[in-house]
Amino acid sequence: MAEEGLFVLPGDLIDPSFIPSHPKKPLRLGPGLRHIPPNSILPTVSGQVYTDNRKNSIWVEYNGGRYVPSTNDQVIGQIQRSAGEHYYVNIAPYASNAVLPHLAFEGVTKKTRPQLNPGALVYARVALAHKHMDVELECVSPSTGKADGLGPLVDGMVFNVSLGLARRLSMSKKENSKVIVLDLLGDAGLVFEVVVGRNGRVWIGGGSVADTVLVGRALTQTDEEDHGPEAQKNVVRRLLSERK
Amino acid sequence: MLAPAKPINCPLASCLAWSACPTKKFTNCSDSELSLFRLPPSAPVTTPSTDTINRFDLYLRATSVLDSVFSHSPARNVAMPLDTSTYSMALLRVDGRRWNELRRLHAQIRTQSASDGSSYLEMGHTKVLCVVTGPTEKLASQRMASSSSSSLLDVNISIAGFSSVDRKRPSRTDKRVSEMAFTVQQSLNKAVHAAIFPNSTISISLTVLSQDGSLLASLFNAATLALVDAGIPMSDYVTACTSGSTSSYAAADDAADPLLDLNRQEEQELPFLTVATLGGSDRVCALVCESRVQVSRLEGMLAVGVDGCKQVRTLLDRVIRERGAKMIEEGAIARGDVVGAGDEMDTEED
Amino acid sequence: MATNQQQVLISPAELAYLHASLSLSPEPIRPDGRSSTQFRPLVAETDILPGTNGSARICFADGSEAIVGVKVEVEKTKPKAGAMINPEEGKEEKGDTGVEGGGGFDDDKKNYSNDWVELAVDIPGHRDDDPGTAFLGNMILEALLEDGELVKRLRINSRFHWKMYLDVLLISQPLSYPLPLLSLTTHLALLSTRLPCLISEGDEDPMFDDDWAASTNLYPPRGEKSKLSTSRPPITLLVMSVGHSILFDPTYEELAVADAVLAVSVSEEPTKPVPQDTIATPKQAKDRALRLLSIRSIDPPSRITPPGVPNGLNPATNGEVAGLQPKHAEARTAEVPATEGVWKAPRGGVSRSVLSAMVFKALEKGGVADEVLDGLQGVEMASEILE
Amino acid sequence: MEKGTVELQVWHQKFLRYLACEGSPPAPGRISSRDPLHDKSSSHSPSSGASQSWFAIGIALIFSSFLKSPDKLNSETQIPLPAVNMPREAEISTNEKQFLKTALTENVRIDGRLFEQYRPLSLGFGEEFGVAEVELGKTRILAKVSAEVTVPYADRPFDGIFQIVTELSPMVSPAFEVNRPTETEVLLSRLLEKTVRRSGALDTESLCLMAGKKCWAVRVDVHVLSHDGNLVDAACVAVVAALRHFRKPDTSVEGEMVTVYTAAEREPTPLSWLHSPYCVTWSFYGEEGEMALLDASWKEEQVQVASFTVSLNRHGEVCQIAKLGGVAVDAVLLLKCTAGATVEVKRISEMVDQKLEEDAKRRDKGGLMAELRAENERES
Repeated sequence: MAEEGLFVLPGDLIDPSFIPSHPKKPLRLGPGLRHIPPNSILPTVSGQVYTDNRKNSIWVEYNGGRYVPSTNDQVIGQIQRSAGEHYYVNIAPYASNAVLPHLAFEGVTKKTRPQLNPGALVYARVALAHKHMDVELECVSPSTGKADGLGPLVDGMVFNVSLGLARRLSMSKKENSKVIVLDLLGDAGLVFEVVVGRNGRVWIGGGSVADTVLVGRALTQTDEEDHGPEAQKNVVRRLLSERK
Repeated sequence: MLAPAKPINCPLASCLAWSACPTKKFTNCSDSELSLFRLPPSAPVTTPSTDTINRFDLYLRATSVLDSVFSHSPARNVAMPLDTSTYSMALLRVDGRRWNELRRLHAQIRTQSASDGSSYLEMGHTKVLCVVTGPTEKLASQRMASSSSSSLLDVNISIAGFSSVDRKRPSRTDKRVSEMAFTVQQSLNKAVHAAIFPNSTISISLTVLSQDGSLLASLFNAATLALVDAGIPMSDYVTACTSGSTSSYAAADDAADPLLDLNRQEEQELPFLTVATLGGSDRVCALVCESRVQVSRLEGMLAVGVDGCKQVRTLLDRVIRERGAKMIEEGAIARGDVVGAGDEMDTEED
Repeated sequence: MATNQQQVLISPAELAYLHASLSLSPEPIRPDGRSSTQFRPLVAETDILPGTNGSARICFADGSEAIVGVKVEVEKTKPKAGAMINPEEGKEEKGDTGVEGGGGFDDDKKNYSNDWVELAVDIPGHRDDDPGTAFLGNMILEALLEDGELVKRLRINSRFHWKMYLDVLLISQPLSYPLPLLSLTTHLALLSTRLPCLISEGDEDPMFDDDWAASTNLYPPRGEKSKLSTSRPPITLLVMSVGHSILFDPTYEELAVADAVLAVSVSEEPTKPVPQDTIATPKQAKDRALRLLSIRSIDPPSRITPPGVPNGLNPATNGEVAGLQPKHAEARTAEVPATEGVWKAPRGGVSRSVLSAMVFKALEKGGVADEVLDGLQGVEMASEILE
Repeated sequence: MEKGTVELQVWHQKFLRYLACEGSPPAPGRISSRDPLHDKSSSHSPSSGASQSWFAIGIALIFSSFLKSPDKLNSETQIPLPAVNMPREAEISTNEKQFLKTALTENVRIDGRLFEQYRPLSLGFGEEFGVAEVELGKTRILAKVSAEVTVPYADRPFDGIFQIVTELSPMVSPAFEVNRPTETEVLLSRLLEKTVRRSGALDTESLCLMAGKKCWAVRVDVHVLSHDGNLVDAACVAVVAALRHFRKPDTSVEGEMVTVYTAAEREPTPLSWLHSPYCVTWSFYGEEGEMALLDASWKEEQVQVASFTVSLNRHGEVCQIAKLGGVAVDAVLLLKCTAGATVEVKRISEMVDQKLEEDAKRRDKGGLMAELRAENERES
């Protein structure tokens, strides 16, 4: 279970007592932290320090900035062009394109591969993220050969949210008790599907146009105004009343 | 609607002796080659002398006086045909035209053999040459630059230094010119069936040889003609003209006259706008106004402008048909080839 | 050849054929069947734009088209000290003084300046500060200013002069090197240029006759009485050589195999002003003496053409001479001895004898330059008759 | 690294070794057109003599930049620019385009606005005179006015100089480059120019201090801080508000002498302002552009088929109209939009007037009154 902690600025010293110390497991540093040998750990961004004693890990939760891909992130990308054996996919504005092999979809052969035109959206996992190489994506699990929900996204609308909200949305309910807007809307009887990309893009579809817009507005408002659970309830209530 | 759309040479212009320009051919040039430009012998456009300006003011005054008299006559209504028999000479414009008359519009297509399409167009003393090259494959550099806009057309306007009364050094970075190029490009882009030419570019280069008002409109008309000549499929002609109003922006006189096809002198004095419509319909591709005018004036000006575009379309259509007929006569194209095209155009007109 | 930077789209086999047929002696075979000194037909007209002081339009047979407009403005002459004086110009003045015979012009002879003429070239698709465009403009201007005759004509009095703006527009895409087209059009435009008639006298502020009909020609037609010498504006011709053949008015295909290309600027030697009482006969034009103003060598596009591959080295033909192939894997780019019928881009220079032959042929009496000048003068005369 | 560079780098290493008296002078290699992938090993391997090779790379880079000029290389050896290096304007996906279009046919805008509804418009002023910041939804514009005394243009000696400078810096989006105006920038600056300058909103004759010799040059710098559609309307409000907020130093002219007073010496004076024009932009959607939306956001702008900007002042005078191409729209609809714009302009106009008044009140707190009181005290 993650533990929420103090707020840090880049270069702040982190109290050593706060750093988890597991007898066997090595300490895992998450995003926003840097190890300066021999034994100091400094934050490189401003945000809240989170720790997980079970996994013996520590990271900084921050909101904003641009998306930096890391392996196993699930992202929503936009096809730019197709060349050779790959699609070139945009996963963050103004960043260089990621590469998605034509055959990295569930159960495809050269003949049955999906034909994606420039501008199409895909939900993909980051397979390789290395700062000296192009980011590689895949829409299939290499071990099981199953798509696990990854693949091209049809219709729907994309809303841009902050990276922090995208992260919190993709957490399990247990870990994330603060963003309840989607649950509230679901409870209210709206029908919609949500796909959250860690790169700050949320795809909403499946329902009527009006409902999709409503969900999108609720999310973006929650994000922009940084609403707590109570405020989120208000937002949802107001939007639902507008709907009627 | 308006009286028959017929080009009416303004009296001033018809006073001049219009003679074929001397052409001397070398060696074995065929005799059928005729001069491109049918222009009057050198009569330089001069700055309006104080004399003419005074006359212009007088005309304005005369109009405003007469307006009160005629304001209830049906002739004042934009949409009504003009009863020419009772038209007062006092209402004539500086160059002798009536309010709804176009200047002499002379146009030619296929003026240059090396290009895919070309045209030469005169609206009064405004003279524009247009050359179309393409469709050609998009160059790598163009593909990079315009991937987002993915425009089929590429419009270039060069205004010759000698085109205006005072010689002006042509400048590459003139924002006014690039705005005009953008306007022409964006308007024609929607009229051309761009989907037929993926990943291609059609370059339209326009050269302004002489300026006497209605510049943007002339650019539109010349580009349309050249595109037709180049055989680029379009949904219809994009034609343009200017319309103005005799009221200054401050004056709230309701009786002010709309005017059609302004010349340079009128453009300097009066508020005006440029309208481009698609195929002589009421649908406006481009509408550009750069002068101050009462918002109530707008409706009248727009109505006159749209109507002028219809007249211009008829004129351009005639130019193309005449040229087509001539080409059949000369055997440049087989009759069968054009019958289909002609039919298509007929149906469009209906 | 900067304005023709596009790759030559002719295959090595065609290039080889062209080169072989053009270098035949004594008379080369040109693709369009012309003789080596023959000009292609062209359409020319003058006085096309009433808004200018002089204008001309020429269409070449290949479809390229140019329009030149001339505008003049009155400008105050900078005082003597500040004026740029061309040394050669000074020399020529001395030679001319005797001829002009005290027409009241001698006082500020040296006050002429080359800044009085401004020339702008506009090539579609090229920026005006493109080196190719600037080079073209300078070559035309250089020839115009070389003999100093043009600026002399722009003088009004010791305090004022005409500032001349020449706008040279290429209307079509540059198909082949547009220099001769632009130069001939400029020549015609200058011949048709008219200046308002001066009615003020001496050094007072200039006053002009409003009547355009009273205007005078910048270059008075032959046979008209004039104080100025009978010089004409220069023309620039493109001459190319292939082997020992010398070709005029080369086409795009011919330029693609040129060994050397020269831009030769030629003008008429000014004859003595026509005496006041005798009326010149048109025959006099035939007696013109030509003089050379400038020569520029132009880098032909042939130098960047792709080389042909001899059959013996070509894997596609299974290498008839099998022995050569394995050794020369890089033979496509390597220097191989010239093989008959295989195209190889020209390297190195051209012999002096060929160069001088090119220039002489251009200047020959009754040669190409003569013929072109005659033709252009015909255009000018025709326009006057019709007026 | 470019192919040519690799070759040169190797050559330079050899050359440096030669300078250090090892072996014979190398022959400069011809630039080959080999596939760069095959050269990867040589370009990435930190070859012997690390310090030397860095130096060599430095030189090689300089050389390669010369060699890359197109005149020197024919197209065979020209290397296409890698596409990834160019910052590109973000594009909207096909899903979003489709959704926006269907939503509009169902009368829904993605931010829940009505078709003829503006986003909330807010206007703030800086501490200094002549600084205005406008927020229209997420679009933010800052305008700053400055003035200096200069020589007027020779052809208009009785006019001051008035300039509006727009710059879309890479701050808005990396796709904008400094000193290379994009289409958006050209259109924005032309529209502002036509709306504010050409319509004579500022009396330029009042900027003249001494005919032909001295005048005020007023310059408005428009900075786009963030771009979420409808730059024109927001920028126009910012420019007009900043100019009306601006106070230029007071001056006096005695003979040939112009004295410029500091704010402490004399109260700065406002510009001579004639009328306040505002832009209203409509976007059209649908096959024939039959749907008109006011104040489109960036995403909406990406799917519009035509746009129509009309500039008006509250007296109902049109200062400028620009429908620069796009799908042909019915003339009657354009007239309706113009009529709608007049209402909108009145609203904006009132808002700006009110904000200016509020700001004046805030600044005036005790201003004049305090001064008067001070004088009274001295007198008594």
